Amino acid sequence: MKFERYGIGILKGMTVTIRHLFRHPTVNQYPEQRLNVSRRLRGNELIWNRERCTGCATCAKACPQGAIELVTATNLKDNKYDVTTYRVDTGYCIQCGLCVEACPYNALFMGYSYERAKYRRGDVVQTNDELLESAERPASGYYHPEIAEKLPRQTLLVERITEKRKRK
Amino acid sequence: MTVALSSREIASQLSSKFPGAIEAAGNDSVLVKSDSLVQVAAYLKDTDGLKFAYLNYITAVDYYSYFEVVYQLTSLEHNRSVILKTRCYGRDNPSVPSVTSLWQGADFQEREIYDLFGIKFEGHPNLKRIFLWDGFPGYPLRKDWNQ
Amino acid sequence: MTTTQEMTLNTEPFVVNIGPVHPSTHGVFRMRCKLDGEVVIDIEPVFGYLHRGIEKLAEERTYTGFIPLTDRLDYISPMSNNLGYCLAVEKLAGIKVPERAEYIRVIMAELQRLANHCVAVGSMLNDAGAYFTPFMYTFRERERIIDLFDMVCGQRLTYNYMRIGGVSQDIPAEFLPALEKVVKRLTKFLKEYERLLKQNEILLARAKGVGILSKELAINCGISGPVARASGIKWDLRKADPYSIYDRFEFDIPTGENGDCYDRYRVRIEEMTQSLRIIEQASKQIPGGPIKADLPHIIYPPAGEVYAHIEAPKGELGFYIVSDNSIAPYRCHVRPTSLINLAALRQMVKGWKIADLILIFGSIDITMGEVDR
Amino acid sequence: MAIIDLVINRRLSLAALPPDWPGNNYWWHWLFFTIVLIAFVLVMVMGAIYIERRAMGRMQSRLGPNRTGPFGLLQPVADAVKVMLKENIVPDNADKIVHWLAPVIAFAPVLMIFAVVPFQNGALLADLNIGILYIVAISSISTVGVFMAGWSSGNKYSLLGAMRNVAAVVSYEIPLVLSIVGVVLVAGSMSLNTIVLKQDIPFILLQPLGFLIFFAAACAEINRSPFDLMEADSEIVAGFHTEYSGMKFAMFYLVEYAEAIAMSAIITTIFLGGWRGPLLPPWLWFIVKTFIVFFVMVWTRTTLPRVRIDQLMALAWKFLFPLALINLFVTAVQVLVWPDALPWTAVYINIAIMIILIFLWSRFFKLGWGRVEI
Repeated sequence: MKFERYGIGILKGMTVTIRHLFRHPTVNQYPEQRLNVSRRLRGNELIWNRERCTGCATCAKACPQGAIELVTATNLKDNKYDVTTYRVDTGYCIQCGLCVEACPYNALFMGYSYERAKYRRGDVVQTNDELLESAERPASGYYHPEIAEKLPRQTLLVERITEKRKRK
Repeated sequence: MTVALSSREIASQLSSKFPGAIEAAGNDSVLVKSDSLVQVAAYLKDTDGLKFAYLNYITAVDYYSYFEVVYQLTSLEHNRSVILKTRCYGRDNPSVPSVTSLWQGADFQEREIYDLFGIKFEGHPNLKRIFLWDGFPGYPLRKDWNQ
Repeated sequence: MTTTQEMTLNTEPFVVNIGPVHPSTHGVFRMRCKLDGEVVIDIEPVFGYLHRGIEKLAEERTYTGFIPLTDRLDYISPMSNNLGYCLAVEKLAGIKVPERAEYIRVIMAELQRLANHCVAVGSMLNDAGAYFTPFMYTFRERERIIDLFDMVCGQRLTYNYMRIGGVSQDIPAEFLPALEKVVKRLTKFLKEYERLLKQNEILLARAKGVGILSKELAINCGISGPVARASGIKWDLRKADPYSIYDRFEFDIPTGENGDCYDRYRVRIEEMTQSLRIIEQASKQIPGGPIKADLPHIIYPPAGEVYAHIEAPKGELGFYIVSDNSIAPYRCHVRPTSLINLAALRQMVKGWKIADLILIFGSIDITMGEVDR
Repeated sequence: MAIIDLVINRRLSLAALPPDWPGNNYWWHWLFFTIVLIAFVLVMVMGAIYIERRAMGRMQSRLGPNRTGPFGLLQPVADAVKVMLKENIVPDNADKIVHWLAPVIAFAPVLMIFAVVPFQNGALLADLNIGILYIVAISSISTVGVFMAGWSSGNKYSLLGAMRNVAAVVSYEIPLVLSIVGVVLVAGSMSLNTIVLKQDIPFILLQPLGFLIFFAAACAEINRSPFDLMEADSEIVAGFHTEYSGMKFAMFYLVEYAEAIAMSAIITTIFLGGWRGPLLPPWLWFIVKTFIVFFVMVWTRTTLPRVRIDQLMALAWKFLFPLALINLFVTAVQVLVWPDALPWTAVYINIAIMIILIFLWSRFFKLGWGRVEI
């Protein structure tokens, strides 16, 4: 240890820290203060659209984790497949979004919600109607720009700080 | 741009130096007999004009009938690279000479291959399993490994 | 008469396990250290606490399906892993990537380098004992970069953004203005950060001349990235073997002289400046057009083998893929930057104190996800 | 009842004996103020914890604790409750009795320091005429507790931490005492009350070098950053209190902050003029000054990296010790020249000497030797 600069480096560093004392902190108080998340958020749960789904199982093939299970029955009257079971094990899901990208009929969306933790292990396996879109489970704009446009703009940390300064 | 050195050129240079050491020369790789691997590698490493002093990685591939151990060497001076390969046969006790005497960086990677493929590296100073625990059944990266 | 042997106090070295649960082993790294008082006599790294068998998993997934798993290799810089893997598959299948996608990839990879070096520098200084301040500052800046990643791909840690033949989605309209702000902000931040610690006497005393890695040893151990460059090896794959479109940008390769901890810290800071330069150039030149080559979701690359490497933030990250013309790789080997960078740790720490051991280890900047895979 | 009567009677009979022996009321006075003092120290510690966490948070561009109570003021209380409710874990290999005793031994001396610190003129528990000697003697007893903790835990990290602490305290005691001696020479008394009364010019100006040495040595003694090697969390996890939990950990936590407050109080008393100051009441001046000194400690902790153990030793022996000796010599000469009171001229001279000395020592002495060949 040699004080080649007689402690000037230490003093310089101390001015930086003391300056931060008078700056606004960058953190925000989460449950009360919420920032807008990304429009393309790959949130907790998949959203499934029953009307558009044809039961082609492209999503199940694309899933690297094998979290999607699909059972179809032939509907000879309408000449199509009926999806009898659409089951997603969200415990296995890694939110990669490959299923959404793979779906040729835009029947699958990533979830836009992020506070969907479950208390029981059984609850993480979701079947059929549990996967439909609802008010608490909105669809995210991931791979679907038309949805993304309608969602609120993401709060960016860079802009947030500069805005705050301007107001003052 | 790192130029992959024409392997045929190198192979001919090597086979004149070490007759019988080179099994074959593919498009981008030189297949070396495992007995003479260390000599060939040392030659590539130290000879002026070649100076393949940098060992990028070592890995192994299981082709059922044999294991192929792949060494990629780079010459930082001349910005060229070459791939050395060697094969070992038999699934019970395959072995390849270790290059740790030439490259210290080979240490962990050879241990990894030993751990996951079961290929023994003769002359390795500390050949123990690296990721899995001792007594783990089988070698997971082999194609016939079954949980 | 007593001999000197009897006169001196008989001491014997003792063994301390540092890790796998320890505040500064960057995950679950474990060192079995032999200590003589405070002096490290010998260490033996022990790995495997985070081994998930990613190479085996790759053999059971489609080529595209492996991309999300590459995020989990070096989880500090997933974009670079994505890029490395995609480049390897593209090289294997001979796919041409559209121009716009190349630019987006470069911007992402450089932002990732900034984010990674933020973590590396911050946690190294934290290991040096600066009580979380440099760490907090760099993580604050990393947050701004992660905001951008969040904007384009919807995740903050496991991005899964690159695809074989391009990127998954086009960047949104608000991305480039935000990028400009982030670049401006980071330039300012780097200046402030230099003021905080560049000339700090205690940091100089702790890091200068400590943990010297000689050039010869670095080459012999296959060490790459900022650690190698700090030892004076002017070797950067972006210049030496330009992948993607790195040959179009102007930037320098910062190198150190002594190869000590301080040089590694400096090289990282300099690299951040260079990354900002690249981003500025790329964001100006970025053209329009498609962002992904026209490919089916499941591809069948021709049989063969390929090795593609990139200059990831931690060093040379390579993917060695053997294909047998099926939907999944026959063998996918990851060249683990972090594991190979640890090869010289033993020589570097011998004879130093425990405090130095922690600092030297921190200055190598490893991620356990990549070491154990 | 009989026992109480007996005690009181004994007291009365004792009081009759020597003429300078404390009188009957003395014991009640003593007990009352001891309790007041302990309460005061605990409240000060709470304030210190709050200040440290908030100020450090803001310096690191965070908020710090702000949930419990208004502005998070009740955070120390919440911490205390949490830590008391925690399970008390004693390791299997621990030396149980020593392990149990260590926090107590570490805690008691810190409270005892406050007995001689004057809060305003004459307001101190015991106006010892050897006050400073008492402080020096008492403050290093904590080390015994720390070493007991480190040894008895049966943990190598703890042992390393304890060894570091002993080494640091033994080394830093010397510059610490030498820098105090300079003050004592100037003040001409060892009683802290008298020292404060003599500070018409605060001793920080008369003894600038002494102040710097004392501050550095005090930081090292109470293991505040950058000298917090004993509990270096990035190296040896938590040093000597790695194996402590629950109330026993709380004791060590308390010791850490109580020591910091005690050292701040001592620095306030002997360098910053103690309770003296305009406008505000004396005790408030004292508290304000103490917290200012404490804030500087927090500030350095936020900014600086930790030094290494050999550098710590070298700093004590090669840097602070010779400077403290020179400082003592210079002060002695000055006291000889100006026997009554040091004038303002001495302030300029001393500051000049300080700058020259620091310049010279920075030039010529290299601290720390680094690597050991194996």
